[in-house]
Amino acid sequence: MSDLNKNYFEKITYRDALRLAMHDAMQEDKNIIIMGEDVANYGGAYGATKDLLKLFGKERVIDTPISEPAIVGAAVGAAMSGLRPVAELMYVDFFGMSMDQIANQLAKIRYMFGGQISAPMVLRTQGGTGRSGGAQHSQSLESWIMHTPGLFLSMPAKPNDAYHLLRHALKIDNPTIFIEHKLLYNTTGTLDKNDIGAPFGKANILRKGKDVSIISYSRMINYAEKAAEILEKENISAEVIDLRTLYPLDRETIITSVNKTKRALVLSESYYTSSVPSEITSIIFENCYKVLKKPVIRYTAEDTPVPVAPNLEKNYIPTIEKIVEYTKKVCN
Amino acid sequence: MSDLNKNYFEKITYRDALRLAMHDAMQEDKNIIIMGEDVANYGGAYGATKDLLKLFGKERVIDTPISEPAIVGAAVGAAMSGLRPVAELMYVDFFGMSMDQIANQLAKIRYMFGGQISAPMVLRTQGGTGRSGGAQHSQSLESWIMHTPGLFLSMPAKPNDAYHLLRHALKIDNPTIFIEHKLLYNTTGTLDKNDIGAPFGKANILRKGKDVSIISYSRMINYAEKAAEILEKENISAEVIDLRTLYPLDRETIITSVNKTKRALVLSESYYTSSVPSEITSIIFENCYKVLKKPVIRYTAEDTPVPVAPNLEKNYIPTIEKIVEYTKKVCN
Amino acid sequence: MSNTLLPKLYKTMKRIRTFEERVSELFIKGESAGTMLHLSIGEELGPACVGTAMQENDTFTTHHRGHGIFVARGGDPNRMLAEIAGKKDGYCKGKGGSMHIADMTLGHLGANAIVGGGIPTVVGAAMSYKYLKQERVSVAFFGDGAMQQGILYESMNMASLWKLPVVFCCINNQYGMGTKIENAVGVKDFSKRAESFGLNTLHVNDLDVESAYHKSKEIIDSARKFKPGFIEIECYRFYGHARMDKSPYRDESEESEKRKLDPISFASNQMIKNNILDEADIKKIDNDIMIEMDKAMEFAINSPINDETEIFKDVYSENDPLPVSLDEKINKILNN
Amino acid sequence: MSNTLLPKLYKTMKRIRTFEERVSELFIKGESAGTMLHLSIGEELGPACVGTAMQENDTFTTHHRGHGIFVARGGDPNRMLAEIAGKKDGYCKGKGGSMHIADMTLGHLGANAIVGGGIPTVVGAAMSYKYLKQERVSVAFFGDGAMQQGILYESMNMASLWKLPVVFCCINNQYGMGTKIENAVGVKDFSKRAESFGLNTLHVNDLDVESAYHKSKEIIDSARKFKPGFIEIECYRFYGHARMDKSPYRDESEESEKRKLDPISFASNQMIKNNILDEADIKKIDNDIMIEMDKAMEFAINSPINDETEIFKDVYSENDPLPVSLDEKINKILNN
Ligand SMILES: Cc1ncc(C[n+]2csc(CCOP(=O)(O)OP(=O)(O)O)c2C)c(N)n1
Ligand SMILES: Cc1ncc(C[n+]2csc(CCOP(=O)(O)OP(=O)(O)O)c2C)c(N)n1
Ligand SMILES: [Mg+2]
Ligand SMILES: [Mg+2]
Repeated sequence: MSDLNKNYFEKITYRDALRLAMHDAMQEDKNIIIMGEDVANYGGAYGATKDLLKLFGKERVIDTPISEPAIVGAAVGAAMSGLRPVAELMYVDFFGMSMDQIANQLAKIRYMFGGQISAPMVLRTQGGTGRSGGAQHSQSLESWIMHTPGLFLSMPAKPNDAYHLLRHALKIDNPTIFIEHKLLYNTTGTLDKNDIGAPFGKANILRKGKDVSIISYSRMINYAEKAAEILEKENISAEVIDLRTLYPLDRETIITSVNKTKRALVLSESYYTSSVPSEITSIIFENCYKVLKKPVIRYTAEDTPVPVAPNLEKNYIPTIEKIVEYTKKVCN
Repeated sequence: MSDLNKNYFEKITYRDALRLAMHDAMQEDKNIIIMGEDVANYGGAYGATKDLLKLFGKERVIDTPISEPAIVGAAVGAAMSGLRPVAELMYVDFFGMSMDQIANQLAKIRYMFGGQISAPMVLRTQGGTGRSGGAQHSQSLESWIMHTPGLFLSMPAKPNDAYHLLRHALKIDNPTIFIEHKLLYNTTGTLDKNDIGAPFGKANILRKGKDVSIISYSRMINYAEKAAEILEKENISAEVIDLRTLYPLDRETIITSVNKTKRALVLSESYYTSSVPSEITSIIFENCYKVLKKPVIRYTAEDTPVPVAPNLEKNYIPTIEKIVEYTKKVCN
Repeated sequence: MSNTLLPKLYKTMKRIRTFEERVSELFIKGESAGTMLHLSIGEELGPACVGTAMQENDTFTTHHRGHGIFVARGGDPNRMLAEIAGKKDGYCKGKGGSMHIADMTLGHLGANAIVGGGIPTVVGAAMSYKYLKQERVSVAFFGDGAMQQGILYESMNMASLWKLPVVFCCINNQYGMGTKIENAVGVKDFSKRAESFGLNTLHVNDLDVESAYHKSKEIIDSARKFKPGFIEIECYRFYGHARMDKSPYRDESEESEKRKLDPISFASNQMIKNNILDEADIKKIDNDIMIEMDKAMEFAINSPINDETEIFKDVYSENDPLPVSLDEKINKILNN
Repeated sequence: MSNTLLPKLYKTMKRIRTFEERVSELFIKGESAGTMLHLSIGEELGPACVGTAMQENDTFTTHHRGHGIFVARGGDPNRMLAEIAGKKDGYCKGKGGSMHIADMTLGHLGANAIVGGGIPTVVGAAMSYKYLKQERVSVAFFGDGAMQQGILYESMNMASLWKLPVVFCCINNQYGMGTKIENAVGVKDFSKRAESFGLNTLHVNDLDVESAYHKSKEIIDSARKFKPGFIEIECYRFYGHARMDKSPYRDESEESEKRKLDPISFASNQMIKNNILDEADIKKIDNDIMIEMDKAMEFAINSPINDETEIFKDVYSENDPLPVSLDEKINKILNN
């Protein structure tokens, strides 16, 4: 990684921003360890922990067996005992086998034990389509987590947010689920370490607009921005809101924006039904129904498993063209 | 169980309706087997499989080790190979450890293999509060399932529906998740085997009304009915809709009702955020926003883990008094 | 025989049993929070020998049948019973109840209602101790049923691979709810499983608590030197699975036969036979324990219930706002 | 030597390797669906010996590195490559791809992208066969990495407890992605684990495919008589984990040393040495295979892509309506 000690990067990848965040946090706090499948030698399936083994040694960067339930469970135990683990699940799809440790243990420890203890750890993972990974390697399962009280949930789209939110997650006293996207790692942006940074629970208005609010998170934010550019040429001014964290959720920014624009689209790459967009759509209706000019549109992936064939996979999730099309209709 | 051969029961428990459904189905189809922890000798933790061992023998009613992931996984394999298993998870909370087999295997088998095969099985379990079971034995996790394409999802509240939906689930070619409620087993109702029965995807209007629609499922249906009685005395006519199945979901009945009443409450015992009520609330707003007189109210359990202390647990979920109170405000 | 630990071990076992009897009474009096109360009557030997062999800073997790282990590790009966009653003075403010009872200051990393759920916790705790260079061992207690939870083998492998100060302790009471062990496992020799993962093993299948203590201590001491271990204590669950269960699935003759294998009367006979204590001494001990537990009972019953705002506490850290109640949420929408 | 199976086994191994080389080419040509392609080059012995020892009606599941097993069990290279290309003529209409390739009519109960995910499937399949009195064995193939997935032990216990016609077959290629087996397990002797659950075991650690075939057959035949088994085949993953991985985490010297342990050249040398086939015979076989696989390649490349409506098919049964597309959902709301 170029220049570990720089404070400002004009152009850094999302991957490197995450690496840098772990690096800086580990230098500050020697109780931070990293554990997961292939995080050490291999540097992480998507390279987010590359070189950290060399820098921090195998006591702190630990390759684990392929035992997802026990990886999360051991991280929980370590978090209860003085360490601050960053555990990595290679694919978000592996929530399936580890939801007991995530939802029944990690999320509930503080509560069940009446506030005696917490498990301050970060569970990093990545999801989403784009690599023909198929039904078991391409999901977006944030809704399961958002439906689990006790967890913080972060899904940054931009390198600067990735850096600061991960840094922040490694300081707070709440267990945090940190979901990246496999197609974001190579995307680039600026990073300013001296920025105030993205706090949890504060959405980012990436683009001011007056005609419609496009609300999203993770990779779909980049689609939203591209759509907004196209829409601008057609004289539609879209406000693009990057939620960045889903718990805490910045309801205020959403509501304020929609009260202004009176129209909204909610974008996500997850399944449609009982999803994060269902929640956000409800919130908007509940709070803005008096001013809304059109129904809120939630545009997600199809309600089917993820197909492998590239032509199917591409059209399985929202496309920029369709975002533009629906937004225009909403603004009609 | 009294009189296995009767076709009409004036008063039967929810538990016995389920037992009878399994009994009748097993008599009709010798490829149906039951498997799960303590389903045979013990008759099921909540008694739903009592005596079936005696009637059908240990080849068909199988006690399993305490291995939830493999219980679901083995049932999936059996379902792909000629049997039609009814697998039982003792508590819905154990979805945590078995979501991989449920969501990544069972739900996706037909799709991943391009329609070559299906896994026609029923996964029975029970959830909900009311027994001071605490944070890990009292949840309502239907949202995780509803957010998983490929699964049918049934949550009947009444003995007649429990019977017919289970019978139906044991005939269709889709994997079905069947979630009961621990406090429903002792409740009673009629059972008419010659009834057309509840088909999947058809809600039941338990009570016609014109002022407000109360939409719910599982145990909260009984709360809704009691609230409706009280409201009637105060001249508010509530329509009570029992969804019975969450997939397929009877959107038509919901929409038609709310278009008529122009007011709606959605009740559930699950967490609030990113929940089944979030979905239903969105659907109502999307389809009825032009006629709605008040925002749709979703009334669920609190967004916290479930506490053990009985006084806390009781107020953690919706109460009849509050349902009445909120409905009155909605009708104001 | 002069420096025998038998009186101490006896006392621990007796305190466990007397405590559990009070739990049972609490239920009968209608003062318990629910009926999911899993008593360790008949199973006191394991908690006593392993609990005593652990050192002060050692830690542990327990399964749903964990009162006994907690008592053996110093749990305060007052706050324990108050927790089981769902009261404010309980260890977890009544929010965890019997199945989540714990005192972190005593190294109790939590009772767990998920069979096997607390097992990987000790792996992580041991990772901490090793990394932080603390000489501590972490012990996972669980039932024979948990031997069929995959997470146990994932945890054993990690402990073995990373040479962690961990002991896995199986309290094998022959049943998982109504299922006899023969109907749950293909092979009953659990030590062989643990050995195949590279653990030191100990199988206790008699009533001699002092000998079991010494053997357990060896396993724990080895674990402290980074050779993880496995202990299986065979015993018999004298009563039902939970407070309501009358065990209709097993023979009364089996029960009465097996209840004769009582580690407490065995220890008391041993003490008398070997002139360690006489009957009067023992009666005195028993009596003191009875008084202690009666007081705990009174404490629990008199403890106040929680204010409803307690529902919203302890979900997130103290620095975070409490989750908004449904009432507030709904009224806000309605008043919009 | 007259009724040796070596030519047959050789041919199977060679077909696997040649197939995998075509998968690799498919990728290079930009015709594969993605890059998550896990080749079994170097690992052909296991699929060949176990696949051949299975009977016609036997069934199996595979892991993500399952092309070889599928070829050994009769998979049609045309439809396999088309699937890997994500095309309409693929076994799963291109919706499953390399990691979910399967042909149910050949008893392939599915390749799985979840490490360990397909293991309990064979337990359930075997429950069916036993109940339905069909003389069939179901075999789960998986990697050494899956030996650390708890569900394997849950499955082994069930197979042992219920005496099921099941074989667990571990293709131990020494690596789980970039992690060497020494860094993943405390004890490398996997047979001991399986034995402790009551399974018959076989550990193959040489290149003699015919001898491995005979030993595997014994395990499978025992399983058919309700004594479940475990087979471990040690081998070496000649190339990267998936198509993009150049294995920077391991020494080139290790690789070149280990690639000498090639079951295919070993078998070809055996045949020549023992006068079973001469070089010309073998060349003929190889050539036929090349032609077969070239045709498969052509078939895959020429196979059409799917219509987009395919996204919505196969989610629920044919009797159910297709899921409504987002486009229809959204337009309906907008046109309301
Ligand atoms: C994962 C999980 N599965 C099932 C249960 C329900 N259950 C509670 S205790 C129990 C029996 C456990 O047996 P064992 O582990 O031997 O402990 P014991 O009760 O005999 O002390 C079962 C099945 C549970 N709590 N968690
Ligand atoms: C449950 C799960 N964890 C992790 C992965 C990511 N992954 C895919 S293959 C693999 C290595 C598997 O190693 P092994 O089982 O030995 O099979 P091999 O690739 O060596 O054939 C990993 C970690 C996965 N697909 N599923
Ligand atoms: Mg037991
Ligand atoms: Mg491997």
